[in-house]
Amino acid sequence: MHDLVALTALGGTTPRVDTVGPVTCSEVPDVALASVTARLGHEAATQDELARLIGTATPTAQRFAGDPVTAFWSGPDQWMIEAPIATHEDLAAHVKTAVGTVASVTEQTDAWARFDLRGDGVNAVLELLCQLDLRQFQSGHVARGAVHHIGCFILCRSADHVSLYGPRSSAGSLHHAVLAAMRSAH
Amino acid sequence: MTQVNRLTGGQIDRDTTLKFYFDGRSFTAHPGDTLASALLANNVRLIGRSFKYHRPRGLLTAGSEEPNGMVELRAGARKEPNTRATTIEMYDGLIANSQNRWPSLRFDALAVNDLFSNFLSAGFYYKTFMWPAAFWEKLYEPIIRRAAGLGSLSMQADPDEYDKGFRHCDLLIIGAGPAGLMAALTAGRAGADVILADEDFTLGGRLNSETFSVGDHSAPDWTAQTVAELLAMPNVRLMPRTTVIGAFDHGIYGAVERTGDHLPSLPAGKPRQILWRIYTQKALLCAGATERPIAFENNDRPGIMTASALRTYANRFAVTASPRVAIFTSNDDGHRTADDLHAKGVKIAAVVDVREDAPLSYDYEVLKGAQVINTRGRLGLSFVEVALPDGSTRTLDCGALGVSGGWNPNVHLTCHQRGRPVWNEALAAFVPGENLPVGMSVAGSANGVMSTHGALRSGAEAAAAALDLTTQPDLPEAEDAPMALKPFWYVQGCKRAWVDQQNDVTVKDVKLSYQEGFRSVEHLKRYTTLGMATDQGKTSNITGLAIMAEVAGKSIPETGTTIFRPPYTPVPIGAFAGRMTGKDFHPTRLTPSHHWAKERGAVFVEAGNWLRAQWFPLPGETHWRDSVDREVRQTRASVGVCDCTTLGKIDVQGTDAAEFLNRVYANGFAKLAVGKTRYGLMLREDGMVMDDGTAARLAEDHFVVTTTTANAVSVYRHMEFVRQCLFPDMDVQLISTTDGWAQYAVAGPNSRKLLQKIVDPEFDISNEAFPFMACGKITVCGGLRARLFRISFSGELAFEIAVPSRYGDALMRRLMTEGKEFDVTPYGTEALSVMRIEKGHPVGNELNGTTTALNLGLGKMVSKKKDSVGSVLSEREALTAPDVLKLVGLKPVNPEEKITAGGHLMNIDGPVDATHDQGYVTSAAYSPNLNSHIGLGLLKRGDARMGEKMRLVSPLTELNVEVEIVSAHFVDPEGERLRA
Amino acid sequence: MIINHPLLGPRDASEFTYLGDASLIDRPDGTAENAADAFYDYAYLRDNPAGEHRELWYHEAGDRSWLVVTRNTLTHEISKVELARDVARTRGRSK
Amino acid sequence: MRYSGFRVIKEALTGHKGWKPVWREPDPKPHYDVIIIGGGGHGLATAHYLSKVYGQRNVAVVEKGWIGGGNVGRNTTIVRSNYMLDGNEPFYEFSLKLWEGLEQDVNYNAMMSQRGIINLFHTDGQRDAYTRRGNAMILNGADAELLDADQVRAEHPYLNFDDARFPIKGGLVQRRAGTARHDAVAWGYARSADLHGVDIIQNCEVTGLRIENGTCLGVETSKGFIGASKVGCAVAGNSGRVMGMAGMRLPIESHVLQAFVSEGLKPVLPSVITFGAGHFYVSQSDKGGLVFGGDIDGYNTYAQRGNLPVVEDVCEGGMALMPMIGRARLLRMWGGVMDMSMDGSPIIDRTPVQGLYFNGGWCYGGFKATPASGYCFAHLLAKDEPHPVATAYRLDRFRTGRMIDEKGAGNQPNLH
Repeated sequence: MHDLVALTALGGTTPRVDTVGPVTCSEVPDVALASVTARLGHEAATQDELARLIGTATPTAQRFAGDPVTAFWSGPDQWMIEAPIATHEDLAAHVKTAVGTVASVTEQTDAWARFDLRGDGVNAVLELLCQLDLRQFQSGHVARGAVHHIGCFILCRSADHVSLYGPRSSAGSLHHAVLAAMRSAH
Repeated sequence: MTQVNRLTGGQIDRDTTLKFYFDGRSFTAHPGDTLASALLANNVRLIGRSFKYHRPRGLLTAGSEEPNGMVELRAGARKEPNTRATTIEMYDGLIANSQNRWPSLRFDALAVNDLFSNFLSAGFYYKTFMWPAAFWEKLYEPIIRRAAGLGSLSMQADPDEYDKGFRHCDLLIIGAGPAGLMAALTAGRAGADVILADEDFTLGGRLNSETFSVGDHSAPDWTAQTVAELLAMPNVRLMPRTTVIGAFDHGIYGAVERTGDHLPSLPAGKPRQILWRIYTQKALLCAGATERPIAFENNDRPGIMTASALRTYANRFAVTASPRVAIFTSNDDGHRTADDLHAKGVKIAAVVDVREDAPLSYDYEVLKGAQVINTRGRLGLSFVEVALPDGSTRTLDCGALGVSGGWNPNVHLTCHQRGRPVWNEALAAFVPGENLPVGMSVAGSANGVMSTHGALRSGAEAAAAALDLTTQPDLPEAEDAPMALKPFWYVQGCKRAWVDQQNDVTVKDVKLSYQEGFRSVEHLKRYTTLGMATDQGKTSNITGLAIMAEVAGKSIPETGTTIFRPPYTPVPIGAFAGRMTGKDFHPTRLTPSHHWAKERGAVFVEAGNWLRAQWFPLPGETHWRDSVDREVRQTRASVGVCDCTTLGKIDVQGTDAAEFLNRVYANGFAKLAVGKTRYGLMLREDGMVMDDGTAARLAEDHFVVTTTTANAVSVYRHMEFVRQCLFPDMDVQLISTTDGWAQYAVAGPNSRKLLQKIVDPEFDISNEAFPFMACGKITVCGGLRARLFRISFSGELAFEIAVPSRYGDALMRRLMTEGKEFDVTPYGTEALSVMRIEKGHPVGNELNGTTTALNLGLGKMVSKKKDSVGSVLSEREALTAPDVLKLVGLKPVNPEEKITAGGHLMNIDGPVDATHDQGYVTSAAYSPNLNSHIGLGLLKRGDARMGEKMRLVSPLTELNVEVEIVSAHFVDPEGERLRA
Repeated sequence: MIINHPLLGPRDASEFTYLGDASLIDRPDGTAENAADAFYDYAYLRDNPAGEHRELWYHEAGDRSWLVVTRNTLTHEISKVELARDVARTRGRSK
Repeated sequence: MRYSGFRVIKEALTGHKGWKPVWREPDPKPHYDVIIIGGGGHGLATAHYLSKVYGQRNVAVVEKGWIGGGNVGRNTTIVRSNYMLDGNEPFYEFSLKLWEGLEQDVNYNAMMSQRGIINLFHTDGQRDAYTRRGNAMILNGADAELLDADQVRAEHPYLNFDDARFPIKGGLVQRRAGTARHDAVAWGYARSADLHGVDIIQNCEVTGLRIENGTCLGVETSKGFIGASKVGCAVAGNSGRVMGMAGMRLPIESHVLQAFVSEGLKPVLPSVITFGAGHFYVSQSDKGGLVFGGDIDGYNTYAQRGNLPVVEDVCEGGMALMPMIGRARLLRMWGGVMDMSMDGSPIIDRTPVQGLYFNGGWCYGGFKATPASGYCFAHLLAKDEPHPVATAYRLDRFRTGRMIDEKGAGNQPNLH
């Protein structure tokens, strides 16, 4: 086992947690990510393999499914696989074995920084951050859009819990924007 | 003596008294007041000065259409010029000052302009100030500029925060008067998602200003009850203090919510205002109507206002502008004002009605068929002169005059997408026309339905229609009087009668505009400035138009209408910017080694949104050159490390990946072996170089492509275009992995030795096993997955090593500790740049979008054997002519002399001017290895001019240097070092 | 503006990047006889209609799809939105 | 009638009864030597120079609406000649010189105000590019200065120097640049052309071009056919439509550029300022309004209106550069339709159709070019050869590869 110390996206050794009123924003570093894109002509096969991998039907556009290994839709015939890093440090290799030659797999673990927003009034924060129609944005939905000019994935895990994935290099700016919105809304 | 003009009743909280200051004097007011109502309560009529003639001005209205009553609100960095007193919600400690006057409001020096008004007629400045020519700049314009403008900025940064937000609804209702409230009830009870927005801090619109009853309640009570019901509906969102400023494409509306303007100070973290982008299925405009004045001699004195404003002040704010009031009207509504004021104990001097058949009153005198022909009073109204039908005149003693020329529906938002309103003869006003913005309908007086009952009905019906509802609530009984008016715009024979009060546009100016041929409405507006003041002509456009129509002998609709533009009322620029200000203007991207570099005291530089280490100063290094020269020397002598994570990384996979790269790159990729990397040149379709980078083949069907930092996004977009739009059946998948990997260049003769200390032993990176341009997956530091590329930007033996970003910081620290024995140095973008110039590698300065491969000396890379993007158009005659620019190296004949990027190259003895320009310098640096300044340049026939002496001139920086044209490869031209 | 994405439904146009006339899909054959003329026409000449316009938008902040949007340049009304990849295929492009 | 201070005083004392219409309202004649399509700045300027400099009196300007209603009446009034490339700089410097004598030439005060322009830079790369540009300006006989950050701060202390995301490193200044009263430019040229016998025909929309065996014989209009020996098209954003009537496709797309004005404020900005790290440029009008703008909306359109995202983008740039304007209010926003060319530079040239001439592709830079554009187009119409400073503005330059691409953005009009 190597002896290098990992830093969180915000540059700490422990995840950052902030609470404003009813809403808590926590940095979530312990996820592994890998993107999967179907090879031309193998779209159906890819969905079958993914279904087996996440133990449920492969999510359609704007949806996610599976636990503890989750797949969320990220583009036409493309999904992001999410799993606990403790058990899936090398997720990409694991997924590649699963899908074999029907799909292309790319490690994305450190391409993204994840922040989870929890509590009542999460929507009051989100409406200051993104253009989503929150009336339609239900548990199990995922959307990709801009948050203060930063391209993000937003997952609605439940009415009072959303995950925000932003590019790791912009984690500081994204976190700053989220906190400002929390202070403004609550 | 405070609040002498207070009346009984009204919607103010008399239990609480607030203190405020106007021009340094302190006054009292109550919650529920506006600054305007509070000033009137305290008998302050003079509030400002007009723009051109500096005439004394008071309030004309009680709403956001106010052209006159403007102040500088608050103080210090929060000073807000041109703020309408009629929309300022009173708070304790409010500070306001009058503007556009000197030395004081009562004694304003520039009021002298008024004496010369005859010389300052419309457009006079276009006809003079031309002689002598130089005097415009030196004399005339400075004077004009000094007089320009109304309020002044603080010149300090706005200390407040603004937010932006996004909301979605089935129905957006704009305006919460009778129509809007009834529409909200209808839609809300039906379960629709409704947003009800109103610019006022109290919902209800005109209902707050009227005394009649709605159903069994007084108008304000019915309003309160209705608002309470709406508040209880989870599907209805009420947004008071929110102005819908514009109707944009596809049902998107802009709205500004003033969340903090009514507070003495903002709580921490709270925004002053929020700009909402509201996405609607349907929108219902219930913006009401605006009463228009009548133009007559000296109709601009403080105390002269619209009759409905007097009524609003009396009924809602319990204030009268004066104990003695007269009314000048062309319609029944003026009489309603007289009735309400009389009921509140205000003495009505008389009602002057232009109609012969005007209704009479038991309570006050009505002068039928009469007109106001002049007014008197120095800084405020004291007398009104009336001409009676029999030709006699009469003087009325009064401190306020209410004027009613009828009502103009507020059609503004219906015009934001170029919709044209249509003329309604009965109302003598424009009402919404056919082509409204998609999804918009209009109800209430905004649609020309002028009675309260009509407004309630049309609101309910319009909401039902918009949402296809079958049921509507029962309508309460309410006033349903027809609009009885005689179109009357201005009093004949007057000399100076104001149409646009803020910009001092008079009836005479409108006529002069016609006389000089400025007859289209837009010409009228632009020539006289009618309607271009801060109120955008809400109380003046139609009157001006009517006068123009009369002199032209045309009907008003024939004459036209000005088109209304967003915003409905002016919006602080800060609100449009939201939080994208200061350091938050753009997101900041940090590299994995950023925190470490900061500890090292690195100096950072912006590279797009990235922050990169520019150099790493050591103790004792006083000038940046000390650090940069050292970093270069140390790297070339031993080993240096540079964070190059910012380079774009694109994962390209699929069975057609190689062929795909063959199409997007000008040079060939089909035959690149697995485990090898190749430099790639990407062209735009027009043949210019778009970007360069490397592609490493990790497997038959897997490449990792790098792009320049600047072009990472556009190159990815371009590759997706080629994949999806040009070759849709290629089996290739693209995904960006830029942020996923911390990538460091390890360069210098000892780079291999350093890496061998951290690369796990099972991986042989010797020159034989891992030669120049090799690449592969490895592990480091005992099993961490990594990627190694043997590529070199510095021209030294060099590698780029990549590990997952979270370990980037640790890897950099490890390289530094393990590198101590080799005297390793981190180097920044400056040293990187010096070394690449020493090697003649083109970057952004050379890839400036106008250079071809041929210009850069890379012509041979453009394969003729295949059809790749840009290959055809790169062959055009002018791009391949013999004298095209070629990339060359430049050395000053005297090494002490500096070379300036941006300098131009001239023949050594030739003339120095544009027509003899031979080329220009793209990049320059000091080379510590050559102990000389060096540069790269693009020179006509450059490749054929090696050794030629030329003159480098930069008159801009006063530089004129003799330079020698040399190869761009200053260091190790044979490339032996990088293969070592 | 709002673009009704075939896969994602209505999305604000600010999430997209605009390229231009959808005829940019019809890239000529670079190896053909008249390639020079064909590419000049392809790269530089535009119908630029006042009315219905088929144009390319890229969902930069979204799913990275290229779309062909049929939009009226006088009213901005959008009458049709298709995946550019499908359009390209129907126009005979392959690999 | 000659305009002067004395005249203003005289009229003031006699009730302004003597002022005559600034231009006649003639009915079209059956035939003109030259018809100019488009009563905007460029069309009216062309008419002025054609009649006054090139002595052509049998000239008509046909305008579908009211003159000056196009981009000359909806731009941000900036006048400058700070260009880099050989094909451009001599032309724009010629234009600036014409601006400097405009009022006396047309006897109408267009309030040309040489308050200067500063283009700020924020990176070394931008500095190098501006250095190259400034040198090109000087080598072409124009004026240019390079300021460092301290010098910029001394002249513009209210800019954001302490909290900037992209710090100001300096600026390229042209002192002779400035602003002019845009409407007055159209009216001044119209008045002068009218006085020299040009017929200005408003509310006369061109519905077709009568072309017989390759020769243009005149224009079909809403007021009937009008014959002409030569027809010049100067219709900016509508170039595609009008030239389409001749069956031509152009290297041009029509895009909307929004512009904005604030409420009137006491003077705060001494010169024109452009932000180098965002889409924002601003000046202050003599009336006190901050006149500002940024980037085009970016999509093809003929609608003279834009959308919110660009409004916000522009104001973000403004706040990032000069946070003191946060409490100044945006009063009015509008749009103009720009004829965006494939290299960001204009076209003044003959066309394949005999007797049909084209002037367009001005992108959002047409206002400053108005005098030279009119002069050079008049020269081309009168002499059938390009004016020496406009020789590079050929229609066929994209075929031959002689693009004039200041930005290096290539064949994508919305990037210029």
